[in-house]
Amino acid sequence: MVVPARAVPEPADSLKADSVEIIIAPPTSPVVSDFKYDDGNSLILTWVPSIDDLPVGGKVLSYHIFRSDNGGEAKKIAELIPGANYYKDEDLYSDTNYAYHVVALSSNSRAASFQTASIRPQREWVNLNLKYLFFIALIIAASVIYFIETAKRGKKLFVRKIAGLEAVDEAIGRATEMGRTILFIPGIHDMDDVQTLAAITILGRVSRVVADYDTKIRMPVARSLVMTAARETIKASYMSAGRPDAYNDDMVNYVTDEQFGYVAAVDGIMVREKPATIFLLGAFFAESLILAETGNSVGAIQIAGTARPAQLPFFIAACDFTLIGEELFAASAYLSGEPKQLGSLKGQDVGKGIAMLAILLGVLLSTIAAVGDTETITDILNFITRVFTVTN
Amino acid sequence: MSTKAKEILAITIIVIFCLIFYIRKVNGGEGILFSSLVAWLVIGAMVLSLVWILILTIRGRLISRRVVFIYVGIALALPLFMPFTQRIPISPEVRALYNSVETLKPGSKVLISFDFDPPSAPELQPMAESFIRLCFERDLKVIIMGLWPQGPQQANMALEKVLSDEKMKVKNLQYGEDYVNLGFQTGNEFVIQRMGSSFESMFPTDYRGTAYDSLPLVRNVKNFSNIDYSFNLSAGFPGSVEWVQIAVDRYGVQLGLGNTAVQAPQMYTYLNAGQITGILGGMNGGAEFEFLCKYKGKATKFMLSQSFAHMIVIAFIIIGNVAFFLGGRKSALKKS
Amino acid sequence: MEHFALWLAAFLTLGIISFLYKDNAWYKLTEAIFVGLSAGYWFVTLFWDNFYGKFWIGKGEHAYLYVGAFLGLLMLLRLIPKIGWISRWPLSFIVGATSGLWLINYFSSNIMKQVQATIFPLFSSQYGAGFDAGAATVIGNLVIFLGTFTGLVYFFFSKEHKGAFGYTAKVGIWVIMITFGASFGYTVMSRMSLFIGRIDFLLSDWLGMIL
Amino acid sequence: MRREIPLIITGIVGVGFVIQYFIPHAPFSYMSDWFSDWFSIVGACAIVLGALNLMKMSAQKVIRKKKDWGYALVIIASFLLIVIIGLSEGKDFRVPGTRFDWLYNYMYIPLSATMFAILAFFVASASYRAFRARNFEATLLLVAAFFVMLGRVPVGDVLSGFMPEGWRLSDLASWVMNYPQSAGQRAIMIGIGLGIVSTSLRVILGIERSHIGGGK
Repeated sequence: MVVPARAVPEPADSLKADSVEIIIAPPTSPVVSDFKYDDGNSLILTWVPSIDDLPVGGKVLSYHIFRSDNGGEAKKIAELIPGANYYKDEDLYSDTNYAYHVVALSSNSRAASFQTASIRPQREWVNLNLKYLFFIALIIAASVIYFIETAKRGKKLFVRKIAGLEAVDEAIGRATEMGRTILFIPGIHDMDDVQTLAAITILGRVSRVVADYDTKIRMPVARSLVMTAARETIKASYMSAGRPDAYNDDMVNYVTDEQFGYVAAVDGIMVREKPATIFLLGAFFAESLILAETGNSVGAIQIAGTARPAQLPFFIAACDFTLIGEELFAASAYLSGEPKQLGSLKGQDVGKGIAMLAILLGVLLSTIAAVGDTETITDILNFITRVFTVTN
Repeated sequence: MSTKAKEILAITIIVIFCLIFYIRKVNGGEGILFSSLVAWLVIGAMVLSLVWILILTIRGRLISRRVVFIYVGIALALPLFMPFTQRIPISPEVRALYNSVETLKPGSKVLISFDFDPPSAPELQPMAESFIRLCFERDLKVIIMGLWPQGPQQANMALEKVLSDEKMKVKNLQYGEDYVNLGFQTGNEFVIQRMGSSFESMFPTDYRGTAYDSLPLVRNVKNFSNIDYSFNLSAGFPGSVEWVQIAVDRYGVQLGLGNTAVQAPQMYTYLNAGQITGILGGMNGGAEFEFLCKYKGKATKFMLSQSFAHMIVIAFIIIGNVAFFLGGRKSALKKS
Repeated sequence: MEHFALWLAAFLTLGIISFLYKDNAWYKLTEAIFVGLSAGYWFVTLFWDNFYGKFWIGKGEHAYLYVGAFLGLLMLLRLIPKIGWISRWPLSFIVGATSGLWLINYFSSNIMKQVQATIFPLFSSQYGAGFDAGAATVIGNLVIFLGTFTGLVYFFFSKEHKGAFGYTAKVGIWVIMITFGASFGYTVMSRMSLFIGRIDFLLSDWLGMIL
Repeated sequence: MRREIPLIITGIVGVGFVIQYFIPHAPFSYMSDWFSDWFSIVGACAIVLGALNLMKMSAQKVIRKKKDWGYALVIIASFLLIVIIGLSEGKDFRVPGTRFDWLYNYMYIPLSATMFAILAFFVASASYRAFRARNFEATLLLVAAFFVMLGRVPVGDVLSGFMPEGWRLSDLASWVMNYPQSAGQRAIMIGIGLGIVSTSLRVILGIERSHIGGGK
């Protein structure tokens, strides 16, 4: 909702004592209605502009909106530019009655509309503007669940190879052979980022292999909550590998929340301990290349992945394998090899299919509409556009 | 001589060098500027040594990272001593931003949000300075805020710099009437959202602790509808994306962006969609804007270093590729 | 004090730069100072801004803040090994809330909005000059449409990249590579300017060598 | 029970936060604001765990006189220094002129700005080593980077000055940024969106449970 509300630099409140009064017609038919699908805190006011409000040579300089609360005195609440014909009033209370009138101003006179009926903003329980979004989300979620269920019942699902993930076992094996550590960096964001969550779930798979091979894993982190979650994860992996005694809390340690302080420390660890394998998975920012280059200079195999498009080129340049965007989120499902996890990847493909179909149809139809202008096609096109338009 | 001895020697030389220059500065020594002959000689030497490296590489000797580092250091530092200036072509998105500020009537209220911290200051501070200067020159009122804790501090530094100018002193600009710094508020994008209904609820006082009501400039500013233009200097989250999604999309604010060069590419989508009036991207954008404002600030000064650094990076990419094609693909693929 | 401050800042700046040469005692010292200082900085900031500023000041007015404090308290139970497992509760709360919020927010901003933005006519009637000219715009529009489409094909997991599908996916990865190249090219600039800022500090603020 | 309760919490809370998106009515309309506040408070409590861990690890090094224990001592000292100053200065610890502000300006800023700035060097060395036309994909990456890099600095337009206005390197760079770059970004963004939906769904459904010490 874009409301053309902009302050007029010179409010015409103080009427200038010009010799000739410029008479203008008042705005007409003001109607106030509830603004739909909110928590009862806004109303929308519409009116027909004054007939003297013309794009060229109009006499109306501005509109003032007046509001009366519960029948009290009307107070000015906004000034709008000429041509305005609606106003959204926000921050209202659902237990108060509001009535409005609109005043048009010329350089030295004013003309007021009638007062609207008095109404209360309504509180709605469901935002029907989001119905299409809800349905599409439902289809994708349902297909994810459907494929998970199918997989649970034992149907084989094909998932193509993802190069970076095929290399995980090999990379861990290499560290084991060389007797060096594996460094796992989960990005610098906290647990309120799904990328960190994805990194932790991958850590679950990696640490399981690590526990089996009896390799050393080292995980400096930048957030205390990530430290807690990572410890739980690694501990569980060691338990399920049947070696709880080999687990040690010091595998994960907190360094500092500060982005570059963390980088300084991790760089130090890299050059001093020379890990054989480095995982850089999660939310990365400017530090991505500092870490990846330092890791590269100590000769480690590096597997990186992030959903930050700006950092991906650096990982591609400096790491051996890079998981691009969606692949990062697919990784834990893929590595687990569990059918039900793989099922969720199939669900994602359904989502992609919907997106591709919509794009294909949309572009085709809008091109035809732009060239030929057929009404039916325009109607279908408008429908597709409306389905994918998100209004809050 | 052992490596250790060499290192100690090098450090000693550096310390002595620094001490000499520091004492010189304290005693009022002026800065150094090369004559154009010296500058050209330096450039020539750099080019020659690059050619030599190219020859070495073709012969199969890949240079180490440290050599690359040294070149970058030189390419960034030496141009600051050189007396050259370069012609700056103005990109449309920068001109659009300039025009949108220029068409504002005197007395219009401009909201500037400082959403960055010192590490990004080299890119964004020059933009901040020239933008504030432009506002004051055109008699616009400036309201400053920050979504990053260090933002308002950066704003104060920029204000101090702009106001110390003779031209500005004549205008006798008053805090609270011509400009105001509302300070920082936690809450990221929620701050913008809540500002949509009331500025005062988010900034009950300015950064000095003066109550919102007693600041003449903002006393009548209730929410975004009282703002004529806003400018966002951003280095990440929270920043431009949030301003566009909330202030522009929901409240119809007119917005211009000043971004780090890393962030700028993502903002072009918004520019194409007409959601923002223009972008200053990176130091380059800053220099272009300074040119339009007819003011030679730090962005213009740093641009030469910038261009040199680019050339060095490109030179090394070329050297790397030449080595790759001529020096046998397999050996070049091995990690240097 | 002014002299000391400048020299201290310069000492720390050069200490970090020395890492480019190799790991050394100077860097190790600066690194240790940095780690301790920044961890402390965040400790103080989080205490005053979040705990004091958000909770302590606001708790009278907003009772819901107690939920946060309660979750935080459960988190701290980790310090007592016997009942440390309770800290999984606040953790699962955070993970649940994050998943829920991100699921729906990204669905709307990354999927719906991007699809909607890609629905446009290939031919446009607004022509500019040069690369903005009609042909370039039409080609550009085609590139956006085909690039987005093939890029999505690349991410398909259910099908092996073979045959016609494989070729389409190949075009997809080409577009993605161009994207990375372009962002890289754009980024190089920004990264260079960062160091210019430090040189400006060393040579101008500290040593006064630059005009 | 130790395993089930966290799963139930995750599931219920997750579903709740999905639903709130569709309900404009209070209290659902406040839920995301609330979570942001709760998370800040939990974060403030949790950093105690992190700080204690950092102190413990450093102290162990010092006591056991491990290699480089002197630096561990520096970590402890600098941590305590800034914490004591910061806490004693009260809630206005950041105001200019305080001792905390001094530490921030003359130690914290140089350190973090320089660490950030050495990225310039790594960009160069990565370019030298990694941007080689090994295959067609790598060549595309290289070529796109090359044009945008040149097109974004004045030198680029000097080099292509012989071309008519509108066809110079800077225009080409803008074209690449506006079209192929946007296309790739969009595909990646849609993919990421789907990845997040599916990962979140797995977490909410309790299929993915490693973050709470899951396993089977």
